[in-house]
Amino acid sequence: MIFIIAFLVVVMLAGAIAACLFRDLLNAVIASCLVSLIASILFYFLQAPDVAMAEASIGAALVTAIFIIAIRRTERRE
Amino acid sequence: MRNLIGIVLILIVASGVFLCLDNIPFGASRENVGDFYNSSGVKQTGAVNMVTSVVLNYRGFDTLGEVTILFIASLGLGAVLSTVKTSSREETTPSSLILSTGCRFLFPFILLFGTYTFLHGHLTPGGGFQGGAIIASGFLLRYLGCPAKRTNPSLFVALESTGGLVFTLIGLLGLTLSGFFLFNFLPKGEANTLFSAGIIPVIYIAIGFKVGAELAGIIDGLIVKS
Amino acid sequence: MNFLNSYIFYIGAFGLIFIGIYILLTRKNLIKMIIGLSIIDTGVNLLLICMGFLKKGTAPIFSRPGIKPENMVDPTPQALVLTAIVIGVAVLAMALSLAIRLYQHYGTLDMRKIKEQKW
Amino acid sequence: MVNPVLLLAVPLAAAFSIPLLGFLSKRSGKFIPLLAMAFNLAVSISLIPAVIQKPIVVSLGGFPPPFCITLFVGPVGILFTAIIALVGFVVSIYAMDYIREGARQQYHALFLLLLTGATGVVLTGDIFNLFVFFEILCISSYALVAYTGDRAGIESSCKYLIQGSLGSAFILIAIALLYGQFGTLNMADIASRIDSASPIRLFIPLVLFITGLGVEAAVFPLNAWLPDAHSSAPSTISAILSGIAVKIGIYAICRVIFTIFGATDISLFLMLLGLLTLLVGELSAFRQSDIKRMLAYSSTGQIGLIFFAMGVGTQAGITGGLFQFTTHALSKSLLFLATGYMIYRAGSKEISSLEGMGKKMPLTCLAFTIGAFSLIGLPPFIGFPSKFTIVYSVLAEKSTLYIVFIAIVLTGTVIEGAYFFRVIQAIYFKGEKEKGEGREAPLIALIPLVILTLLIIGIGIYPKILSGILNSSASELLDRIGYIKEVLR
Repeated sequence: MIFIIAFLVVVMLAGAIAACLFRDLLNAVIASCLVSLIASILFYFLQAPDVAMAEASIGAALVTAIFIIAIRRTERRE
Repeated sequence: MRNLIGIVLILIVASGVFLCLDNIPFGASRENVGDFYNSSGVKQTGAVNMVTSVVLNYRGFDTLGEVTILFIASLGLGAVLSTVKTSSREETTPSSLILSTGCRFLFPFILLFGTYTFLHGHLTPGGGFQGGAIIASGFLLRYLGCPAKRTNPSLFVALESTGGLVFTLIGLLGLTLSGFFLFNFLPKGEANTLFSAGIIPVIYIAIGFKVGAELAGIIDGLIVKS
Repeated sequence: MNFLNSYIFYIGAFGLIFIGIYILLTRKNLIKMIIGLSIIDTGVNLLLICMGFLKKGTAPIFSRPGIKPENMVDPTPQALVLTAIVIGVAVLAMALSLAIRLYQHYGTLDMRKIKEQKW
Repeated sequence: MVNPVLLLAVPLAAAFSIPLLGFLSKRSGKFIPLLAMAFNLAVSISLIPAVIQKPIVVSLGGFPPPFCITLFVGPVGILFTAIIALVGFVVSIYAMDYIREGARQQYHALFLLLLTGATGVVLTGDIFNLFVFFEILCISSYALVAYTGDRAGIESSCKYLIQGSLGSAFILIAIALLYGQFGTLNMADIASRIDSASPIRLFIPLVLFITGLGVEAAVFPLNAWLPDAHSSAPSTISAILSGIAVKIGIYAICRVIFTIFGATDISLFLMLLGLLTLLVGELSAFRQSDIKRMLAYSSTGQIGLIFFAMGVGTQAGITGGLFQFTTHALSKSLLFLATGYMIYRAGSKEISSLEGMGKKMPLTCLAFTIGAFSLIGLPPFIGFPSKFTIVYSVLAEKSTLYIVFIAIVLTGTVIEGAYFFRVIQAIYFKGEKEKGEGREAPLIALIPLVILTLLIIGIGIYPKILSGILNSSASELLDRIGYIKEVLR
C-alpha cells in the first residue's frame, strides 16, 4: 500500500516538474491536470471522498478545460 | 548573490516547516474540534455525511462566502471581457452527426447525475459544489460537441443570483425564527433518508444550481466573448 | 519504511508548493505563472487534508451501521479544502480572463516585455 | 438591539439581487450599494454605545463558540465597520454619476461585495472565515482594477492578482499549520492554547501570516503592486482601495499579532518595517509627476506611519494608530474623489496639466486642498490630532531610539508637505494666462466631497468625539485575556 502511495507521489511531483519544464503550454496544462488527478486519488486514500470528487470534477476537469480555452485564445508557445 | 540569499531563505523556511511538522505527527489522533462534529453531528444536524454537516451547518457562513467568491469571479469575468468588441465569430465547421448526436444523448444524463450528486449530498459523498461542477461539465460537452446550440447567458445570471439569494434568505429566516443566522430550523427527520437533515438539502439544491450556472457561465464567457 | 509512512504525504504537499513557487519566480509567461498558482493550490489542499488524517480511520460518513465516531477522520479540514478548491477555481477563471485581455492588448504574454509602468 | 450579522447578510443579499433587478430596470443597480451602505452605517452607529459597554459575540448556526463560526463585534470591529460604511456610502453617491461606461451593473455589484468582504474581515472571530472574507475583498479588487479594460488597468490587475494569490496561499498554509497544532480554528480558542506551544514552532506560521497579509497591506518589500493598481483603477475604486482595502490588511496583521499570537515582543520589527515603508513611500511620491501615482505612493507612506504607531504597542500608540487610520480613510478618499473630476476635466493625469484648475473648479480644488492639509497634519483638520497623538505617545516612552524614530517620521511629514504643496501651487498659482473651458464637477459629485470635508474639519476641531471609541478599541487589541474570556465564556 505505502509503495503505491509513494509511487503516486513521485509521479505527481514529476508531473509538476514537467509542467515547469515544458515549453509548450498545452503540454504543461496536461501535466498540471495529471497533478490534480493524482492529488484526487491521494485524497481518496486519505479518507476524503468528498474532496476527491471535488478535485476530480473541478480541479482536473473544469480547470483544464478553462486553461485550454484560454490557450486557444492566446498563444501556445511560451 | 541573489541565489545565495534565496537558498538561505528557503533553508530557513524549510527548517521552520520541519520543526512545525515535527509537532504534527502524520495520522496520529489529536484532540480537535472534529471529534465533537463526529460524535454529535448526526444528532445535531441530521446528516450522515459529516463533511456536509460541517460545510453547511457548523461552518455554513464560510460556504456563503465561498459561493459569493464564485459569484464575484463570474461578475468579474463579465466586467473584464465585456468591453471586447463582439467580432464576427470565427467559422466553426459543423461537427459530425455522430458527435452531435452523442452530445445530445449524453447531456441529459450528465445533468441527471449532477442533480443526483447534490440531492444526496447529506447521505453520500458529493454535494452542491461537486454536482454543480458535473452540470457545468455537461454544458462544456455541449459547447464542444454542438457549438451551434447556445444557452441564453441571462438564464445563467438569473439562476446564480437566485441561488445566492435563496441561501441568504434561508439564513435570515433562521435568524428571525430562532435568533441564530443559518439555524437549522426545519425538522431533522430520520437519519439516512432522503428527506432529512433540515435545511441542508434545500441549501445544497440552491448551491447546486448556482455553482452549475456560474461555472457554465464562466465557460460560456470565455468561449464566446473573447 | 517508517520514514515513508510518516512523511510521504508531507513531502508530496510541500514538494508541490515549492515547485509552484519556483514556477512563479522563474517563469515569465503569464499562463505558466497561473499554472504555478494552481499547483500551489493543490499542494496546500493536500497539506490541509493531511492535518485531519487518522491512521486506520474511516471516511466521515455513517454510510453503514457499525462505524464508530472515534475512528473517523476529522471532517473539518475536508470542509475547508472544499472551500479552498472553489476559491482556487474562481481565482483561476479571473486570472485567465485577464490573460486573454492582456494578450489582446499587447500580443504577448511575456511579463518581461509588458513593462509600461515604471516603479 | 439589532443582530450584528445583518451587517454582513443584508449587503450580501443586496449584491445577489443586483443582477435580478437589472432585468427589471438597467439603472437600478447604482442605488443598491447606496442603500446597503446607508443601512450598515445606521446599524453600526446605533450599536456603538452598546459595544463600548460590552463586546457582542454572535455564534452563527446556534452552536457553542469553538465549534461554530463566531462574529466578535468589539469596539475595533464596530469602528471599522462604521468607517467602511461611511466611505462606501459617500463613494457610491459619487459613483452614481462618475461611472458611465463599461459593465455598470457588474461594477456596482463588485463594489458592494468588496465593502462586504472588508466588513466581514473586521467582524469575524474565526481564522478561516477571515481568509474567506479576505479573498472576497481581494478577488473583487482584482476585478475592479481591471474594470476599465484599458492596457494599464489589465496589466496592473495581473501583477496584483499574481502577488495577491501567492499571499493567500501563504495564509492558507499558515492556517493549516495552526490547525494541525491546535485543532481549532476559532481565534480565541487558538489564542488560549498558543501559550503552551514552544515559540520556535509558531515562528513559521507567524511569518507566513505577516507575509501573506502584508501583500494586501502593502508593507515595504511587498508593495510593488500598489502604485500601479491604485493609479490605473477608476478614481472611485482608488478611493476605496486606498481608504479601505489596504487598511483591512493592516487590521488583519494587528489582529493576528496582538490577539492570536500575543507576540508583543516583535514590536521593534513592526516599527522598523513601518519606518522603512514610510520613507520609501514618501520619497517615491516626491518623484512622481502623475497625480494619482503620487497619491498612491503617499498611501504607502501613511501605511508605514500606521504600522509604526501600532508597533509602539502601548495604549496611547495604538490609539494614535487607529486615529491615523480614520484620518487616512477620510482624507485619502476625499483626495481621490476630488482628483477624479479634475483629471476628467483636464484630460490627463500629469500634475502640469492641472495648472489653473483652482479658477475653473474652485470647490473641488478647495476639497483637494483640505484633504492634502489634513494628511500633512495641519490644524484644524483631523490629521493634526491624529499625528499629534502618535508623536506624543512615542515621546512618552522616553527612549533615545524612539526620539530618532520620531525624527524620521517628522522628516517624512516634511517630504509629504513638499509634494502636496507642489500640487497646490500648480492648481492655484500657475497657468493664469490660459482661459480654458472649465466647469465645476456636477452637483451629485460635490455632495460626497462636502460630507467628507465637513467630517474632516469637524473631528479636527473636536477630536474628543472619537476618543471614547478609539480608547476602548486600543484596549481591546491589547487585552488578549479579555478577548478569550469574552468568546469562550
